[in-house]
Amino acid sequence: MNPKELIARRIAKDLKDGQVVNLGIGLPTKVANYIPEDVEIFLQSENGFIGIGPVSPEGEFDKDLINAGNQHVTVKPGSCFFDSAVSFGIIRGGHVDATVLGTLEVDQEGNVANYIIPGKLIAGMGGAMDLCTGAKKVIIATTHTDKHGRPKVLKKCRLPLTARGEVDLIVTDLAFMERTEEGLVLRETAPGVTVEEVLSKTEAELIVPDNVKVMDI
Amino acid sequence: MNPKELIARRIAKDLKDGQVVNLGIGLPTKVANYIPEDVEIFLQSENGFIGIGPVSPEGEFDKDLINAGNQHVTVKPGSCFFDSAVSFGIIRGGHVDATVLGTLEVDQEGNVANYIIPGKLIAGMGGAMDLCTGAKKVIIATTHTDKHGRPKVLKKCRLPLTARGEVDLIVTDLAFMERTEEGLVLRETAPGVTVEEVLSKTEAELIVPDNVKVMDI
Amino acid sequence: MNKVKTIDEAIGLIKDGDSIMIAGFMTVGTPELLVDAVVAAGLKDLTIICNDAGTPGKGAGKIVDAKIIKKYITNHIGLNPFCGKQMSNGELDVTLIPQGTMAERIRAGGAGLGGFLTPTGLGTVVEEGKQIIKIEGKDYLLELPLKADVALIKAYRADRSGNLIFRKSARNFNPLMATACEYVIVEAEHIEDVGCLDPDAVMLPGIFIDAIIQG
Amino acid sequence: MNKVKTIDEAIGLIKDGDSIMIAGFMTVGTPELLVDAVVAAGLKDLTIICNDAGTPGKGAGKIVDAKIIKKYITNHIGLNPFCGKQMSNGELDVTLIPQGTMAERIRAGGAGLGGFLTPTGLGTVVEEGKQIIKIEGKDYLLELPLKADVALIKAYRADRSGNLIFRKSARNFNPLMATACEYVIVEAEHIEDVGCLDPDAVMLPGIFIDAIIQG
Repeated sequence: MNPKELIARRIAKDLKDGQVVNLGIGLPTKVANYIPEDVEIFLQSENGFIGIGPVSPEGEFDKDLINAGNQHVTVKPGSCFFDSAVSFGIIRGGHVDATVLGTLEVDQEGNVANYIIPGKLIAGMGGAMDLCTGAKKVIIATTHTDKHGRPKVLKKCRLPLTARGEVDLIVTDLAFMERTEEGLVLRETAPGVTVEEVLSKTEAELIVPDNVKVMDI
Repeated sequence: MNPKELIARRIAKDLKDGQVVNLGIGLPTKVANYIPEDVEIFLQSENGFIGIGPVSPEGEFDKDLINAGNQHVTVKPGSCFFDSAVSFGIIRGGHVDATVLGTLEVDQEGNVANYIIPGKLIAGMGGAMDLCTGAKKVIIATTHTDKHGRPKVLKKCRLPLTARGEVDLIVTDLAFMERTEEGLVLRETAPGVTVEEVLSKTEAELIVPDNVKVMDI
Repeated sequence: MNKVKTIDEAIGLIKDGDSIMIAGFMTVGTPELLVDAVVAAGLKDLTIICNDAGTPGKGAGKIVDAKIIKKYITNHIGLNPFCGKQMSNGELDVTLIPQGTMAERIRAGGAGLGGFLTPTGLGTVVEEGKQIIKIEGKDYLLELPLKADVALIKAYRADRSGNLIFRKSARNFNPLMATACEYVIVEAEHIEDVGCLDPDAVMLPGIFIDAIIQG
Repeated sequence: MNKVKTIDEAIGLIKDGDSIMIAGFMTVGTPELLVDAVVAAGLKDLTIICNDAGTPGKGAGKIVDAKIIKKYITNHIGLNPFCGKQMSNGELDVTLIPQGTMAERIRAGGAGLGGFLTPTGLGTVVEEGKQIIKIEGKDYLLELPLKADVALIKAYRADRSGNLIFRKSARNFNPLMATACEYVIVEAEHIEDVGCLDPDAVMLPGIFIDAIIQG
């Protein structure tokens, strides 16, 4: 299985019926494709609506309807639109059950850095700071290492932070990790991946309990 | 002329085309009856709309439409409804050009007290504190003396304040007074009323310029 | 996601001692059936947050009449003499706050803000015990968010997932209170299938609603 | 009260050095004709406040291309590489603030609040130079209101007095920015007579609008 599909599938399994979820740009957006049929998720788009549906068919887009990643999308029945202040009232007010975000770096203290590489990449934080602070659960979706094979799950983020201590879950192509009071715990490995491989590709100190499971996807 | 009609007429003359105005309960509400035909005023109701029209005809009221004084009213073409937070955003944000309020006491420092007589009358401030603070111009509409003949325009309010130093104009059945940096100035007397009579019925120190006019109503 | 419930199911989750926001302005936009049910349920020691005290026998006034309130947070009780009387003789603990501050505090509660700075109430009893913060030479009161356990709200149209449309001046505190409470019940005049409401016309997203009862 | 103007009349009141809020999210809900007119008018030294930097040749991106900006306040410039380049080589002073904080600061500016407390940005560069206030054991940043001289907004339907209805995700910052600026111009796709809009459906009261141009 494609690593990104694996990550998206594992995260989709973690979402529960009736939840309000905000999916970040890129990989996180793919989570929507794997939500089980019997689970109803309300996808929130921080530019101002709830009820994101599939991407618009080629050539049939509505000029007034994009998601926060600038894709022309459709809406599901029961959707509703609102302004940016209401949208972030929903986010900051704790009415979003989970947010799924990609990242440049994430660390064992729950810090996340995903909006700027000084002098190199300047995107801006968009709504990510509000989402990390406000959502009840912050799920990081990322490949376990960067394109040079360097760990992305660190002891301490080196880039400017998007949020401090807000991450709850980190889901990569190798592992499913949960942040607890004791530290970052390795809960599951991807099929065919050993605990040793995960440890060797992780900078963060991982707590490895006796019962590390294999991802069921 | 009825004293209340006189007050309402004089205040109506002071409103300008295109202004957004909030009229308090009772006497201030009557101002709407005397707005000149060629002047368009947008009446704001703090319970959530702009465009108050005449009181509903007997027996034809809409259960979902009252003004802030609990009267069933109609709306004019071009009206719009909003929630209480938006309504007070309009008020606090300085988007109301003038508010007209009745009062128990008002003083030469621009203080106003109109919501409570401890141990006796407990109404509550409703939206009056926000209106006094937020409206660009605060106009007090009141009889010059209370029912016992005691002055209502004081040196210093004795009752708990609704707002401190916010009053711009005081219009009574005897006088039109303007608050300036120098103090409270007597600008006009009602027809047939002398400056001396105003002074004798006023506790506040009034500045009396040479050119006190007679109200033109 | 069908949130339509019977009134007993919906009210059954409210407990003695709960704080309850009741929407409406002088009873317009107040869910009368829900208020009746709270009184009939024999609940007590409630903290009530409402624009006003309704009128005797109507709106929040029915809860005042029932004497089941421990604390009342409101801005105007002038239309309900019983409320003023209970307040004067010490039966009822009433806290008066300015209407705009009340609306904004409830909004802040729902929007995850820790507070806000307002000029309203400066120089009055409202400022007592509050922090004054100067911004660019101007004083403001620091007001804190207001939240509650339960919101009782009223809508004109609802879909079964809780998307709401309010009507005319019955909107008032309804959409605000729904965002600031743990458990939100709406009494809707019309309940429709999901997909019947124009998404641009919805005034409160259904995610805020826990139970819908037929008004 | 008829506020319909020609685009030249409407834009003619903007001056060099003005601060301008431009509504829209990645150009959806941005008034393209008004942006074109600002560029054509040869205005300079502008402070621009916009969710993003548009895309090259579209939305606020056209103003970035024209290099007439002194200061840019935004939250995301990822879709406009020219903006990042001007920022990196020191041509353009860009201030990045979180999107939710930006929306709330603009709302605060329009609603007469002196500021608000938000947890967003704690522990990041966003907190630099800001006061941290603890409320019930939790830290918050004190954020200040954001206002501007001019707002350029876009509506789907307008009546001649300026009551507005927005469409789908083109609403975004439009109603907020209109409340926080001295002079507000709306580019409306449809201009209708007063009385044509359902008063319950109006999303922004006309009192905030100074000029309407045909979009």
